[in-house]
Amino acid sequence: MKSHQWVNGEYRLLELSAPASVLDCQPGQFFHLLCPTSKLSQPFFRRPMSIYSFDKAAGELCFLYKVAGIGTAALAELVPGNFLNIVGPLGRGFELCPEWQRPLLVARGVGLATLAPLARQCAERGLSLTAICSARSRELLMSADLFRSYGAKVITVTDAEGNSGAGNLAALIENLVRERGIDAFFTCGSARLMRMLQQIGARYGIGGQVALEQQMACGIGMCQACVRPFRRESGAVNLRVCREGPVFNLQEVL
Amino acid sequence: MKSHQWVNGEYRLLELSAPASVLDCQPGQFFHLLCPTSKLSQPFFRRPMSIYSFDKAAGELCFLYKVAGIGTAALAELVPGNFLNIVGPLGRGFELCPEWQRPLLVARGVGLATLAPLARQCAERGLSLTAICSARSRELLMSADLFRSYGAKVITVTDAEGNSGAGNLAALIENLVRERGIDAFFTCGSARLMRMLQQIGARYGIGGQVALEQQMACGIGMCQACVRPFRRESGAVNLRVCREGPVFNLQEVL
Amino acid sequence: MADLTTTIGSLTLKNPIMPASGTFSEELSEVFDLDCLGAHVTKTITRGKRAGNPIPRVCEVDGAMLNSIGIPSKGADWFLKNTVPFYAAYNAPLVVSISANTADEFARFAEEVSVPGVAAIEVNISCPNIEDDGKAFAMRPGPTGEVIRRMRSATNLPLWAKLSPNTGDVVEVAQAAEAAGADALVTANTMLAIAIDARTGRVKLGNIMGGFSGPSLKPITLRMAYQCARAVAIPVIGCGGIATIDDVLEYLIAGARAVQVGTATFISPTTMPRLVRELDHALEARGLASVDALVGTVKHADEAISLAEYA
Amino acid sequence: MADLTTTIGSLTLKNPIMPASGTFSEELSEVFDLDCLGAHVTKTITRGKRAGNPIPRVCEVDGAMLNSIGIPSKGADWFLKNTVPFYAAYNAPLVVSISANTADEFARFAEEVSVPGVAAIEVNISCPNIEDDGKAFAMRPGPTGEVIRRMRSATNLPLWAKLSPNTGDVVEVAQAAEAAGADALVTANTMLAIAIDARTGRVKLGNIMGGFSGPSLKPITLRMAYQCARAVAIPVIGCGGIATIDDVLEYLIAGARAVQVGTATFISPTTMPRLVRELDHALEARGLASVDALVGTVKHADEAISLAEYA
Ligand SMILES: Cc1cc2nc3c(=O)[nH]c(=O)nc-3n(C[C@H](O)[C@H](O)[C@H](O)COP(=O)(O)OP(=O)(O)OC[C@H]3O[C@@H](n4cnc5c(N)ncnc54)[C@H](O)[C@@H]3O)c2cc1C
Ligand SMILES: Cc1cc2nc3c(=O)[nH]c(=O)nc-3n(C[C@H](O)[C@H](O)[C@H](O)COP(=O)(O)OP(=O)(O)OC[C@H]3O[C@@H](n4cnc5c(N)ncnc54)[C@H](O)[C@@H]3O)c2cc1C
Ligand SMILES: Cc1cc2nc3c(=O)[nH]c(=O)nc-3n(C[C@H](O)[C@H](O)[C@H](O)COP(=O)(O)O)c2cc1C
Ligand SMILES: Cc1cc2nc3c(=O)[nH]c(=O)nc-3n(C[C@H](O)[C@H](O)[C@H](O)COP(=O)(O)O)c2cc1C
Ligand code: FES
Ligand code: FES
Repeated sequence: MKSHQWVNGEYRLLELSAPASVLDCQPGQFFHLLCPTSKLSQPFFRRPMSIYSFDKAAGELCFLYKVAGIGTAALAELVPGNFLNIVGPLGRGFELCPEWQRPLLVARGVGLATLAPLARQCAERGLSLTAICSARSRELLMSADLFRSYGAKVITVTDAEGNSGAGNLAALIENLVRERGIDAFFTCGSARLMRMLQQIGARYGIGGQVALEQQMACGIGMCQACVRPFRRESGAVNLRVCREGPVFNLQEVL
Repeated sequence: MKSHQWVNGEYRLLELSAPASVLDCQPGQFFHLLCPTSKLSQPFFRRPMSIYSFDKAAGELCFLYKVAGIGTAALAELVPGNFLNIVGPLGRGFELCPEWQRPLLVARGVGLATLAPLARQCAERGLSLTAICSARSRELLMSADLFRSYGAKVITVTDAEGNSGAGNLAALIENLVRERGIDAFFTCGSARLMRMLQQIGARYGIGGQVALEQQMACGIGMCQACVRPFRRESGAVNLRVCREGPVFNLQEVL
Repeated sequence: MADLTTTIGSLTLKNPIMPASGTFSEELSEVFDLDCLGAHVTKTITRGKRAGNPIPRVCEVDGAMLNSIGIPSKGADWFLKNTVPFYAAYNAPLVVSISANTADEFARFAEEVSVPGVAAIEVNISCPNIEDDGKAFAMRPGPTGEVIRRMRSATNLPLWAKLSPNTGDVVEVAQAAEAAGADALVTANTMLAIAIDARTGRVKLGNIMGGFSGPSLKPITLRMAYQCARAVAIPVIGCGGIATIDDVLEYLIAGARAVQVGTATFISPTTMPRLVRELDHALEARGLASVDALVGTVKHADEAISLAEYA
Repeated sequence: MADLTTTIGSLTLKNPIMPASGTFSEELSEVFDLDCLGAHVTKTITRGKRAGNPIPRVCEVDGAMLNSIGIPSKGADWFLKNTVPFYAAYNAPLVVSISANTADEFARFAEEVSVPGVAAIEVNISCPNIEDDGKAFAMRPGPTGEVIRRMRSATNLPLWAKLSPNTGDVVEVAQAAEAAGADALVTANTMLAIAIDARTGRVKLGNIMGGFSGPSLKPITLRMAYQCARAVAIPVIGCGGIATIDDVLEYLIAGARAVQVGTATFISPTTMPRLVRELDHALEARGLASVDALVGTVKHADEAISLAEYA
């Protein structure tokens, strides 16, 4: 572990030195982290964490996380110099279809972490990027500046300011679709936002992807713990968030 | 924890600051220590440790121990400043009958730790003390100097020097009985030495006490885990090492 | 201060925290005032004297312990002359745990311990039934019902049947105990287990196999408490792996009206008084006025997204 | 290099380490070469398609986990067309775990999966028997014997009966499976348990109750392996809580001829290849030439000071 810092009152940034062999990552993929054990807490499972950033040349891998319970609380105890046992990269990340030129990223909470490497990839491909960052308060809007540094047009909304509600956002997004010609949606971190994008996407014929979460055990596809139902031609099917996901076709999510 | 040092290649001395409320101790009593937990080892039970020294005025309590398995290995990881959860003092310690004026202490291995506070008490009472300290090698003869500082005549024997065998020791002890008028035996740390002292004691009509060990769970007398059989007028009875002991009448041990 | 009382049949306990049989004794009175407990439960006694099992009698395993203490007992006389008078000094009701080899012996022994100062009898039916090839009574509904029925006609004291997690018929056994007149169920005793020292190849207990207890047992005995609370109308007393206030809350939520704390007292002798205090705080923090308000409030998982149906 | 081979009836395995059903799949081939294992055991399949249980399907508890995955299954056709060909690339024998609702269905399904490429059938009798009020077959000797007998006449493949820790009649069930023609026993499946979130009052699994597995289960399933190895002549395959080389050694010492690793693979996907390597070292360190030399060598505790006898 290289560094471990508070980004704000709730989120911590964990920076690891990692071997190049695990750094062929796709945005949206995740690692499975073995959290440390103490007398007071013995997290049993690994914990899945989206890749916040990775740099193969520099041998660097970062996670951005929120202390949600015993596993993440145990992670938060680690200090630079400690070792962390990780498995990954795992799962299927985002896929930027060549026809998507003006993507819109809509992220809330930890979703901001998951979408960060995608924003970077959009920037690298020279796409015209728009991002809506939603959070409870301004302080928790972590990646907005990062998104801006990738040349994104960033719109921030917060519960505190009262502009993160469904009505406001739907209007905002429909406006963006019409004015900026948005042609793909990417989202993570809120079921409500996902549903809204599904509807707007269906209405305007805009495709997209969503990164989902689900309670996991194995993280590599063996245990069938992490399934969710999806709409496919053949009817509803259960797919594994750890394997067929965590990134899925936005319109297929049931 | 105030300090934690290696005494030799096998034993460590652990010095605690302890509240006066737990420092009304008798030599031979023990504390029940809660060993720390890590990912690799989770000792479940507490571990019993004889009091090596205690000083109520100074608020100080010491243990001398050997790393025997996972619990003591976990103890050994503690560093000064850490807290240690202890229960005690527990059990019945040594009792110096007024008629015992020239006691002989025979200790081996960790038994040297258990007998140390007794030696001190003998010195405080002005008794003429003799001590035989037995160990595998000279390096492991921890308390010999301490015993000497209490004015004891100290005889050391070691396996390495080949003078710790049964034959040699029996002769030595019988000699001491005759020449120094030994009138009580105290022992700890070796079943072989205990048996020998039982025999010599029976032959010469010398009483004494032994501190025993037994696998414990509760340490305070509730679970009946730590019983051993003893000879009483009524016949054989099971007594709890943690409660009726750890110090017992030498001749009653079966 | 929330209302911590709970009723177990005709008995009202000042709080739902009590010790589990075999993990409690007079000696604990030196550590804290025993009157802070909801009840006192003795180590199981037999009518005659018994020595118990060979040592080693306990060993530790991952997050738990095994014991094969057996039932060393000083017999009925000693109990009546020493134990009952000792606990008479306390207000908390005294529950005596008893064991015997046949249903008939159970009944006669129950009669013998039905003396002033004893508030209830806990029936330890995890012991071998010599009339059923040595299978424990608690393994089957038939023998369980038989024991309780015979005891019911021999004493007026409340009877608490202590079930075993070793049976595959928990619900049937619980219902048999209820039908036979048990006033409460205790779920549960230890689970049969073994520990082997990989280095020496030796079993770690003198009696070879022993009973598994401690935090690792909780998911199993909590399940039994949940199953029983739904299957019978008499109160269920949860037992198994309780060490923290969350454990207590989980048993109450699952439907237990009281809980017994066993192994945890070995690790920390003040566990029970701590749990009594913490229970009060926990109820207040939830805005609950009483223990009753929490009992049996278990809710189903709400995430339950209905999954795709193949078949 | 010690001789790691072990024989399970007519099958010789290159080493005694194999996965437990439901904790292994083709995906693990991306982590290590599956041919380092003694055998491959599939997730239980049913003849028809099944969706499995509602989520959440897993949760963690102290030192262990619960699962209520259920048996999502893509059915027999998918198995024959996809799974069998996948494992054909490996030398390790393929063991297919199957489940059905009646003894007759078990037999017909056994016949259907008796194809080249399948080396043995593991019979998951922990599923409900619809002809016995939904009690699992593995709960009683009768239904267990019946299933195995019917399957025995339907296939020539070795049959491994996978026992359940939920029964109180382990030994009787084991003997019934042997008498009916089982070639080996697997001890054991998961133990029925529950987990409740003390904060929210919700059960943690979509299916309410689920199976307990992982290190905390070991003392129970190790005891079953010990009991069964003494009670039957057919090989016993240990399963339950194995994560370290000591765990493997303990099962072998208790009498198991091979072991299955389940939950540990979730925590560390490379557990099995590590155990194969460590087993070799452990045998050498003990001066043992083979796995066989360790199997069933359990010794009794030597401290056993005979205690005073009261009675
Ligand atoms: C693919 C994926 C990527 C993720 N990426 C991030 C990330 O980049 N940053 C971040 O802060 N969090 C991320 N999460 C969520 C993170 O894994 C959980 O917050 C974490 O596992 C909680 O562990 P805990 O021990 O702290 O909490 P627990 O005490 O285990 O539980 C706290 C709450 O979190 C829920 N939870 C536990 N495990 C999971 C899980 N695997 N998925 C969803 N909910 C869970 C519990 O049900 C409970 O409600 C991700 C989850 C998934 C599945
Ligand atoms: C009253 C009493 C006083 C003691 N005083 C001291 C002392 O002053 N210094 C010291 O170094 N040791 C002392 N011991 C022994 C010490 O308690 C054990 O060495 C320790 O518990 C081993 O723990 P472990 O986890 O390191 O070893 P484990 O891995 O638990 O076991 C290592 C070996 O020690 C044995 N053992 C474990 N617990 C006990 C126990 N309670 N009693 C006896 N043997 C046990 C095990 O059976 C095993 O053979 C005392 C024991 C008792 C009963
Ligand atoms: C050392 C020990 C002795 C026990 N003795 C008895 C007993 O005599 N009678 C009985 O019914 N249960 C006995 N039990 C079982 C406990 O009462 C309790 O049911 C079990 O330990 C589960 O609870 P726990 O996990 O809180 O310990 C004993 C348990 C232990 C650990
Ligand atoms: C997620 C999960 C799924 C399982 N699925 C099956 C199954 O389909 N069939 C079966 O016989 N056992 C199944 N089991 C039980 C395991 O095969 C094994 O018997 C049990 O987990 C104990 O071993 P362990 O402690 O090493 O995990 C499953 C276990 C887990 C944890
Ligand atoms: S977590 Fe095991 S299949 Fe996804
Ligand atoms: S350790 Fe419990 S009675 Fe001695």
